[in-house]
Amino acid sequence: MTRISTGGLIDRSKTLRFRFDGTNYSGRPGDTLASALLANGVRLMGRSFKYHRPRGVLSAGPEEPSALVELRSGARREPNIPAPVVELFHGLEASSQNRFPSLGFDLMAVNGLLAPLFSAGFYYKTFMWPASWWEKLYEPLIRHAAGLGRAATEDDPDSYDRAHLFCDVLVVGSGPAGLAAALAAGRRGARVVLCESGPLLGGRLLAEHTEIDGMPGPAWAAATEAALRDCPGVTILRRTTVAAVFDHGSYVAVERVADHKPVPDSHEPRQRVWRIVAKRCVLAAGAFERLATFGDNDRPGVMLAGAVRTYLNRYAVLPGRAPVVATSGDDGWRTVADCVRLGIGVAAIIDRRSEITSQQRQLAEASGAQLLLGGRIARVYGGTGLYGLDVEDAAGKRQFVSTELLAVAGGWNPAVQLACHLGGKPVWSEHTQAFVPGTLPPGMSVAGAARGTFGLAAALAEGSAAGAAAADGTGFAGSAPAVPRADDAATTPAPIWFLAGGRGKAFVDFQHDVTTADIAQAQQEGFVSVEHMKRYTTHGMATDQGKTGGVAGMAAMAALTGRSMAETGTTLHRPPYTPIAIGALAGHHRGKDFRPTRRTPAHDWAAEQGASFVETGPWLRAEWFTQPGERTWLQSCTREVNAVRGGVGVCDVSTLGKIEIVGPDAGAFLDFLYINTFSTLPVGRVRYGTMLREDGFVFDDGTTARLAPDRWVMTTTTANAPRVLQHMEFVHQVLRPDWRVAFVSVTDQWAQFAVAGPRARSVIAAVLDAGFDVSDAAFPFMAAGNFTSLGGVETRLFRISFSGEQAYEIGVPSAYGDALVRKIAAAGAVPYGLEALSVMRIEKGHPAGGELNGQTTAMDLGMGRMMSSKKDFIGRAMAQRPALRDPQRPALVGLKPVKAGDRLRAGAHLLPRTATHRIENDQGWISSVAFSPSLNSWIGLGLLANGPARHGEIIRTLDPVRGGNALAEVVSPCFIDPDGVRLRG
Amino acid sequence: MVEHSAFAGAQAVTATQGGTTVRAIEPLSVVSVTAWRGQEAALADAVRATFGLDLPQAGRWTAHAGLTAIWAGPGHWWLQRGGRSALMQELAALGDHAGLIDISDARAVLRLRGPLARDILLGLLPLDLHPSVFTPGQVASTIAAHMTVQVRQLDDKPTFDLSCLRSYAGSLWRALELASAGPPRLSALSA
Amino acid sequence: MEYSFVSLLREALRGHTGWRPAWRDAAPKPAYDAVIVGGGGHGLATAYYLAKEHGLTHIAVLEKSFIGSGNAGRNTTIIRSNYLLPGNERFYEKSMQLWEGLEQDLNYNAMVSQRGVLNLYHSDSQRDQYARRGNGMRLHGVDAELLDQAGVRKLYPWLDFANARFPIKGGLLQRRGGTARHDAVVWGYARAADRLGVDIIQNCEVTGIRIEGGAVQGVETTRGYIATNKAGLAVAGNTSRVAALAGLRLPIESHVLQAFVSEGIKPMVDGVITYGAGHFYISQSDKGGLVFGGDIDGYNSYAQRGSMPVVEDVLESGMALMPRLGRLRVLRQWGGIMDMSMDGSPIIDRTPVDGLYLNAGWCYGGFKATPASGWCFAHTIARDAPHFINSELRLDRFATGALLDERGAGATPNLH
Amino acid sequence: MRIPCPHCGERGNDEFFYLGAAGLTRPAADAQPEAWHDYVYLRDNPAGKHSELWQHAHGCRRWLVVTRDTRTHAVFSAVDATP
Ligand SMILES: Cc1cc2nc3c(=O)[nH]c(=O)nc-3n(C[C@H](O)[C@H](O)[C@H](O)COP(=O)(O)OP(=O)(O)OC[C@H]3O[C@@H](n4cnc5c(N)ncnc54)[C@H](O)[C@@H]3O)c2cc1C
Ligand SMILES: NC(=O)c1ccc[n+]([C@@H]2O[C@H](COP(=O)([O-])OP(=O)(O)OC[C@H]3O[C@@H](n4cnc5c(N)ncnc54)[C@H](O)[C@@H]3O)[C@@H](O)[C@H]2O)c1
Ligand SMILES: Cc1cc2nc3c(=O)[nH]c(=O)nc-3n(C[C@H](O)[C@H](O)[C@H](O)COP(=O)(O)O)c2cc1C
Ligand SMILES: [Zn+2]
Repeated sequence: MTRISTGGLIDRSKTLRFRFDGTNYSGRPGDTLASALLANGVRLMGRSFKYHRPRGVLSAGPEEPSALVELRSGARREPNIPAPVVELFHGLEASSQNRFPSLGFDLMAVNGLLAPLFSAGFYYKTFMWPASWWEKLYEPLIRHAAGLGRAATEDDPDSYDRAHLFCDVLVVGSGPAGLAAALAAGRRGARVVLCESGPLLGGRLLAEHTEIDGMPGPAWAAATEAALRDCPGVTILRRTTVAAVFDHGSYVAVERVADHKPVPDSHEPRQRVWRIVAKRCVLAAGAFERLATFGDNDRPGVMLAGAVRTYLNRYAVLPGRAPVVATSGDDGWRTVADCVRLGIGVAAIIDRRSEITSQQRQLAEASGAQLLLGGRIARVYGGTGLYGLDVEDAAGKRQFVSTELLAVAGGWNPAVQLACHLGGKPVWSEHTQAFVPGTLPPGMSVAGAARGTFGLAAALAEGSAAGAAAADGTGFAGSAPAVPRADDAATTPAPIWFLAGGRGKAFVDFQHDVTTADIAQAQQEGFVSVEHMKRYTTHGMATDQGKTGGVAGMAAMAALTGRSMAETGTTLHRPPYTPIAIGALAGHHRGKDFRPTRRTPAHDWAAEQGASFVETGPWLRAEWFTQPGERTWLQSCTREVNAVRGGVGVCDVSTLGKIEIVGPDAGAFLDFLYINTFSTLPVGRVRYGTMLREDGFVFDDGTTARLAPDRWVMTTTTANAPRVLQHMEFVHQVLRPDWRVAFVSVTDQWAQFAVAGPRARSVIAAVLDAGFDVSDAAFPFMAAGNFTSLGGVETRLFRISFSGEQAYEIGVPSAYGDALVRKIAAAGAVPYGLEALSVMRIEKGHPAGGELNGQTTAMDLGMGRMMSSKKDFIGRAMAQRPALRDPQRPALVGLKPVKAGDRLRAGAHLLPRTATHRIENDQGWISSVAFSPSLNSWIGLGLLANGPARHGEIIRTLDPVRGGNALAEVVSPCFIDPDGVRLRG
Repeated sequence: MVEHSAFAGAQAVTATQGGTTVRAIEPLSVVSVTAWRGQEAALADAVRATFGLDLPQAGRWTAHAGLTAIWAGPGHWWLQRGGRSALMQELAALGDHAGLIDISDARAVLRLRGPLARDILLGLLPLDLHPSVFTPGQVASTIAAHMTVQVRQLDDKPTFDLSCLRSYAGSLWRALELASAGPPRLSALSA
Repeated sequence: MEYSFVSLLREALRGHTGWRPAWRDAAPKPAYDAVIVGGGGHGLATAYYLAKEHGLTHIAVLEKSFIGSGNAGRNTTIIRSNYLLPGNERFYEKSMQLWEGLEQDLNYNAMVSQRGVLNLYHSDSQRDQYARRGNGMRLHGVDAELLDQAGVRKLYPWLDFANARFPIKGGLLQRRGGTARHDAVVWGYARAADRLGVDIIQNCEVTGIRIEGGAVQGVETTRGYIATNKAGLAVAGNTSRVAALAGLRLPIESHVLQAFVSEGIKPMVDGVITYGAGHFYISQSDKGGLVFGGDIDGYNSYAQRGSMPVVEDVLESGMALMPRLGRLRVLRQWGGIMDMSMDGSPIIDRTPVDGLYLNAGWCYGGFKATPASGWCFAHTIARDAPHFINSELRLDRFATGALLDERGAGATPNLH
Repeated sequence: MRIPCPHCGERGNDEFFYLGAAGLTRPAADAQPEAWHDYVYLRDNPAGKHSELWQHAHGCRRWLVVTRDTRTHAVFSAVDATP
């Protein structure tokens, strides 16, 4: 637990100060939080999930299951962050989690005493009596105890970026295999993206004492990086983890742009998600050393032997005095060698084999260690920090060894995760004693340790070959790449180390506290499939997803069932490779930027008039225009309705869908789309139409005008505009491709305004350029035509009315919309909004959103007679189904409260007046309501069983969710001017 | 002024880092031209004969004497001129072979120009705009920030025209603002 | 062995050596009175209720993989009975009532947790639709509350009320709604069915359905032929494939639905919340992970994995609703194959083949249905006729037009 | 997923809108109700090769027939839906 005086990839010229659990420490640039803590003598870093066992750091990478901290504070607090991946920065703050009151003294550790009760699946078997206690008592307790860290309780203040990259070859990982692959592909001219999780390129080269092409590993990595930078097609992304593989060469990578800083620079995103599309991918993600299973294998001070080398070589930290190295193969001897080279005395070496090489014997001698061949760890001492071991030699002779560090080399698991995201199962390799990638995603190849190739020279060769082949596959051929030279003795593969016996719990999942006993119990209870075992014990389900302990659990199950590892198999690997911040995946799309906003050409004008805007789909629409003295929306709305009905008003209807249709077959096309006939409509006229879906229900409605023999303009509802266009494209391209008809959306082309009220004509006349005749005779109800306004600007005029008043819709190209609406208002029209529009359409009984809900038929809406029997049209056949023609179906009616002043509510249900309030008596519902100033009453439209035959009946409107219960009279849905005198006036 | 910008509220021209600029291109005259089935060749001939312009192939645009033709789909082009002009009348004769619809005001266009243009677009468009793949003369329509966005490369500076439905103009502006907010993503590609 | 604190204590004291398999790993017999195809929640519940309520004990559940390997083992565990249409509402409420006594009935803690399901609304028209739904629930005697913005704020003050693109205006709350532990439901039903003599046969895929004279004779499986005169299909996402073995084409498409779980954290989200202006819903599991999801991917698939756009869509929606989620991390993401019916509602019915019964069309909402689905399907199989409770979940409704289209989306599964 | 639009090139599936099975023939106006039921509601829904309609909604707006394996998502072909 000291900083080694020389070496390491840290900058000794600078000091970084940081805090852990309130104590000040210092470290060096190049350190991680874990290495800095170790260098400061801190071994206890966290508590486990269930038993609150004291935990230190096991690994030196993202596979870390134990040393999880809450990083930063306040709005930037991040729970469960593995200390070995946190780059140290000045002012870093971190604290341990899941402990009370403190890390050293955790009262919750009492759970450890109750451990026998907390066996696998204990909660499924109990907490059932009395039933009501589950939510009141048991579950709150369980919930409180569960979880590890705490989420921030404020909104995330940082921003996240999302960006796209395309390449020929994506290389995942920058160890020797990845560097060689990138270089081989880059030198051939391919576009290469190299992603490396860490801040430095080199992978294990940064952690091991190696030599390539005569250079120390880190120097070779730096030289290769420089060479890659000389290849014009190569992009290097550091601090970037490839997190997920999707279909067809789509990858997701997360770049930690600013996580190594206290806070991001101004405008800098904290992280960036890259969506990478790659023709080929070389997976060179390396391998994870696996934990060995023995009693108390989780004590702070027990570490992976490879991680110990990382701390020694990369961070110049000795994680504990007088190390003991335990190994199941040759690999642990590297740790011994590093200790010897650095002058660190080794207390003992345990090799599970009885035979070792002569070099290893020499090493053992040089290290000064006791050598125990065929030995095992019998007992681990130290709760919050290891202080000694009982070791046993092959003969069973046991002795105590004083040590602070147990470095365990139990073999490596290739990082196969990304190879499995498309469902490929890893396969057991007897040769490597590990699961290696099986069926690969199309376009992917694997090199180096990720493929189970653990030798350095072999990794380099494999990487070069894979990079060259990937480049070849994307059209960049070349001669065989020069393979860098490295001498490393081939190491024998190490089997999974399952040390039976010993005292204490043997963990196979550190974070979730799953032990071999839990696995055994799962097996006893029939949860023998690894997927069942995982789900029952939660093995491999923590943030590390079993990177170090997964295979150990499988091995335990294999041993219990007598099945081979191949038969036992592994559980499925799923994205992400390591956890990804939710904010990063969301990118900029949060808050107001969640979705884009559509504004009409009259938006600014409306805002000036005091509009209150409402979101309707992507649009913002003016709901009403508050005038001085108005305190409620109803006041504004009522004034606006009165202004229209008593004078003239203007409403922005630009959001309605507009589709311009041209061509000789346009009439036939419209006949096919609508239930009624359009081909017979004369030029200069407009007609209301209804469309069905092919299943016979109403899809949309609106008016369509014929502006010239072969030119039409259709309007749709705002909500359905995109879907109607899509439907028309389907009908044309798939069903009627021979028809000569062309159409595009002109919703955005035209700013359109409804001008309504008894004085509408005079306003229109004032707005149009001089010389046009818009008298009723020249331009009657349902006329349409081309005019000009604003001094020669092309203008479309339609005499249509949603409000029931004399009314027009007038449209100009959008750039002129602002000018036009100002002119209309100047001519005396009072602005009215969506609410007033809605009041007036309800007064007229026109169906809209509440009625066009996809569940109603044309007959339901009183439009049954519009359905032409003379032609085929979309939806005709299916509309004939018996249930759609049932006269008992709810159909459109008007509703008026019996008691003046009673308020109707949309969503209330309709029941016979005296019926009990039960669903059997439910006969319909209210679909829209409004306060009608003209009738001085709330009114509603509703759908009532057999409604049209029940005008005059008093029914009950029931709204229990708002406490409403009123009587209403069933009336015609048209409340005002049923003969249409006004609109024709 | 009678005409109103689609980008009302946003600055018309703004400089981003590294001498890269964005500005609105308006007004424009644009007509959507859709050939009747089987009339694509006749339409192309008519365009060539009348305007000396070759209708572009898929994914490309062409221009001649101030008239630009942008591919918008098979048998479908947008013919475009800068400024307001009576383009519908000018093209009327094409009506024998195609359906013509005026969309001059239906779209909003931003021109992004300068050394960081590609780097900024990495943050917006799911398209490969690498110079070996996307070059002046090309056009593509895609989804960006939940909008349909068409991108057209004009030259090697590089200059790109981005267009969206006019009602989305403010959101396209905002999306570009966000895409260019931070430091460059990759210096290599933007060079 | 009866599960209880006492039995747990006893086992704890003797080192957990006395546990027995939760269910027998049965081998197929040559013939059964009834065979249920599909060892998900629905199939196992069906077998349980056939045995418990109808006295049929010579029953097998055939599962091609391990039980719970399908959607039962991969769903986001929401249970609720807040449906609009009476044909659905009475069915889902039956399910809710069975959930409420499930643990005691099964002697297995399925962790049914009635933490409340809140559906947010963001516009007046959405509010009115929810009111219509809530009122219908109340007419059924089911709890429903319509909250205004202040009411939502009281429950979840930290949702984005300040800066939202689509402001929250209120919500429809069903307090009896909540979650249940997905795997425990499967295992609980399996164990309870097993205790009534049901054979649960894993790694046994049905590969053929033998029909003679229009009536079922038995099923071919990867573990041999099994004779039976009653076969019930409860194979969720695989419905079309298995039904095709009997020559049936169905109004069903198979689509992927993805789900996500975050790292475990201390309690943060108390109940279930669904966002009404985007595709997102969330709850927190007893283990501490935030479990969330969104819309289906929207194309036919049997691949049990999704594609990127929906991942982004879900997480954007999550951030729009809960900006404090930003620094929490997604731990795992997966997919399941949904049997999307053409009107978005399920089918529990006989089929044109005598002795062949269908339980399908669960879309993304069949977990909550598990108890009632099993209960009604058992009735339909045992009596050869639907119960009143599933009487509208008919197969012929697409022909007659008596659809149960809650959303009014029409015959387009990806819009339901 | 990436879908190779025959007009625009390969694009992410978020540019496309999915409708469902391709190759269904709309019955004649006077066809029997069974034919309509079949057309509107019944689907093969195969696990394997599936021809399906996608619209390149954010691109060329053409309806395409894409043939894809529903188990692996491998795309075999994508052609314009207009014959
Ligand atoms: C991500 C996701 C989230 C969801 N969230 C919710 C939610 O919050 N609330 C909710 O109510 N619902 C939810 N659902 C839906 C719910 O999970 C399903 O509707 C429900 O589980 C389906 O019924 P089941 O449990 O019987 O299906 P499954 O568990 O899928 O059972 C079907 C079984 O049949 C087996 N099988 C298939 N073919 C054969 C064969 N030929 N032979 C033998 N066996 C076969 C399968 O292996 C499978 O085990 C969600 C689904 C998913 C995927
Ligand atoms: N002796 C042994 O048993 C043994 C075992 C394993 C490894 N090794 C040694 O390790 C080296 C193997 O080389 P290698 O290149 O295959 O692996 P490596 O471990 O050197 O490099 C893998 C690199 O990939 C990065 N990475 C992993 N997943 C990533 C992701 N999803 N996104 C971005 N980056 C990711 C890692 O950060 C790491 O830098 C050799 O030197 C070999 O000798 C030896
Ligand atoms: C409610 C719920 C909670 C889950 N919580 C976790 C979890 O905490 N950790 C984890 O690794 N997986 C979790 N999962 C996901 C499962 O590991 C698994 O991915 C899922 O059940 C689908 O199975 P598959 O990935 O094997 O196909 C959870 C799943 C569900 C349904
Ligand atoms: Zn296209």
